[in-house]
Amino acid sequence: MPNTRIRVPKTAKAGDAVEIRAIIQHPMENGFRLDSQGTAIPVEIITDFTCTYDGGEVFSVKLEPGLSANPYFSFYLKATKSGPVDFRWVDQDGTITTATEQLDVT
Amino acid sequence: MNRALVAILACAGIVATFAAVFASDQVPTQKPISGYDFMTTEVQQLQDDDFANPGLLWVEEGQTIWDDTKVASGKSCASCHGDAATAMRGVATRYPAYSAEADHVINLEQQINQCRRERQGESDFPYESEPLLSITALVSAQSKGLPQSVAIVGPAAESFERGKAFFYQRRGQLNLSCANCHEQHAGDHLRGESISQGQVNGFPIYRALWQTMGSTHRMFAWCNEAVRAEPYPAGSQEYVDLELFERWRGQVLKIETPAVRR
Amino acid sequence: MTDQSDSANWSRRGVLAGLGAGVMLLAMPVRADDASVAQAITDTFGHTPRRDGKITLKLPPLAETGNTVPLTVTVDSPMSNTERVKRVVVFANRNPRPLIAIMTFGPKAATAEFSTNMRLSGTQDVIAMAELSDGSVWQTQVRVLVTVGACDTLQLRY
Amino acid sequence: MLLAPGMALAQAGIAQPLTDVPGDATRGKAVAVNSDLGNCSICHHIPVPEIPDGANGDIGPPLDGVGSRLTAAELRQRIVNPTTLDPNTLMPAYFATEGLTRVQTKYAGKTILTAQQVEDLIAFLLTLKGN
Repeated sequence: MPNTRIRVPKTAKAGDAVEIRAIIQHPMENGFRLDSQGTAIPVEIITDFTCTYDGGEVFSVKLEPGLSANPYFSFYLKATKSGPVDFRWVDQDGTITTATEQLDVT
Repeated sequence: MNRALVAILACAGIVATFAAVFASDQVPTQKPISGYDFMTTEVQQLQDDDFANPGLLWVEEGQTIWDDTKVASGKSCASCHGDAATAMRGVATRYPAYSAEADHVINLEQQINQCRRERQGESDFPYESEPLLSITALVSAQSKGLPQSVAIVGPAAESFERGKAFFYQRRGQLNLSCANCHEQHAGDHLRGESISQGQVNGFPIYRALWQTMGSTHRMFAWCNEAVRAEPYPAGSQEYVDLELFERWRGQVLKIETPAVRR
Repeated sequence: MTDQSDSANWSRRGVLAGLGAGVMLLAMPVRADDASVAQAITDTFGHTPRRDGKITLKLPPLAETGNTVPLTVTVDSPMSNTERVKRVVVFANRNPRPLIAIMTFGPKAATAEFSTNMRLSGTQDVIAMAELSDGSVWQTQVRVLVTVGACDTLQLRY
Repeated sequence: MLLAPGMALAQAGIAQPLTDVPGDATRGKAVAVNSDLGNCSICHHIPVPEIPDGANGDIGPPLDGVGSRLTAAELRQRIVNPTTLDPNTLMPAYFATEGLTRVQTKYAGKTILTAQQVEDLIAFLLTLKGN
């Protein structure tokens, strides 16, 4: 499973806009690079990223090869109640990578 | 230094002492400046971001390797060394260094592989492989903020002199030495791109051009090919010698691993 | 050498203010000036009329390699239950594949803002379009100068 | 005097063209700009719209007006092998193969430019007039 890093604050006040950050180790091979034999390396990318919390979606992305290697996103979640913030990445080969972090809302 | 004087001193039987003094009296020809200072603001910010710096993914992978007991000896790096954060603090500042076991100067990657062979009963991680980059990044990152301080005297002196000669040797179809660009023209521009001093205090680096981590030796090979010179293999003694000279040349610069470069 | 100390905070407004200083990033009228980006936009938004505004695009004025270009998009929206940004789509008009990514803001999003890193194959316009909950589509674009690296002919091999 | 041969050469340059076909300035411009060929803009400013300001190097002197400063013979010498003028110059020899160290195999024994490319480049540089 690829390495991921996520950042969710430990605590937040209800109603706060909370910054969320996520990164996954992935080459996002764009199909335009050549190997040492001069052959194009096929496209190999993460296609989907989703962040969910408190029964709903926060932010999701349909990724294309135009995003950089090791795709990174930051965005803002609206804190409503304590619970897990869940992250999910889908590789084009179907591999699913997940991560989760607890957010305590006071 | 007067060659005749060297000969006389050698005849007097104090050559070893003299060599040590001679080497340690050397000073870099210019004030060292980190590659960081030649980068655009965006690149600097990516390096400084303790979350988004992509090199940290390799550092974290390195931590997994550090703790991995699934090796022939059953002993992880941590089994002998303990916590990397304390045990490895300052270690990267001293490499490349003379190894009595190898009887020549080796770099950090080679020291790690030596440990792997002798303590873990495993074969080497191949040069430039993800695990070697990761564990090297982890160990180097523990010295972040500490100045490079390699020894160039005693048994390392010959390696240092070879590395220095390499740095000043013109090579390739374009007939350029490292020094031609990185010493004589640091701060000037090749096309739109500023030329750095070619300092190595941030390696392994996350290089935007490569879109991944790379070692000093990958960078040396890349530069050699840029001047259309036949590169040496990663891990070759030529590049270890050059790395030693480079680390000494940037002696006061602080380790930045994992640095981000364009 | 251009002073890039403010580049990370470069906004459309900053760009316009900076023009007199000879900065190499230009805000220009939106124009889908080539067939593939026009097609990509139509594929995503159909023929919904698009209006300029509401979006702030932060990009560096100059990127030394196009491989990691930081991008922040902010859409002016209260993000209330009734007035929201549904999605933001980013294009680069000269990339071989102009569609960069489609971002969707769910009910738990606090603001219509995100940051990521994108690839640019050369100097070109980055276009962001936002579709709001009322169905309207807004757009903004900025030009980014991508300098060619000194030894770029090695790029494929390495 | 040691410098005499070099100085004489500096004054004379290389008068004899390298080919029978006269240089073509249009092709020469491509040689100057293309990074796989002359790649002149890596070190020099070239006043052509293809290279925006800030995208050229500043290691060597600007080539603006070089066609008014130097003759074809002088340009030819500087392109063929500038070390005949200044042994310490950083500028590569574009039409010489001697005295090089550890040239990459695929370039070994080859010149950076062909004789015709050198002539084309000279024709282009001579169009850069002015002060």
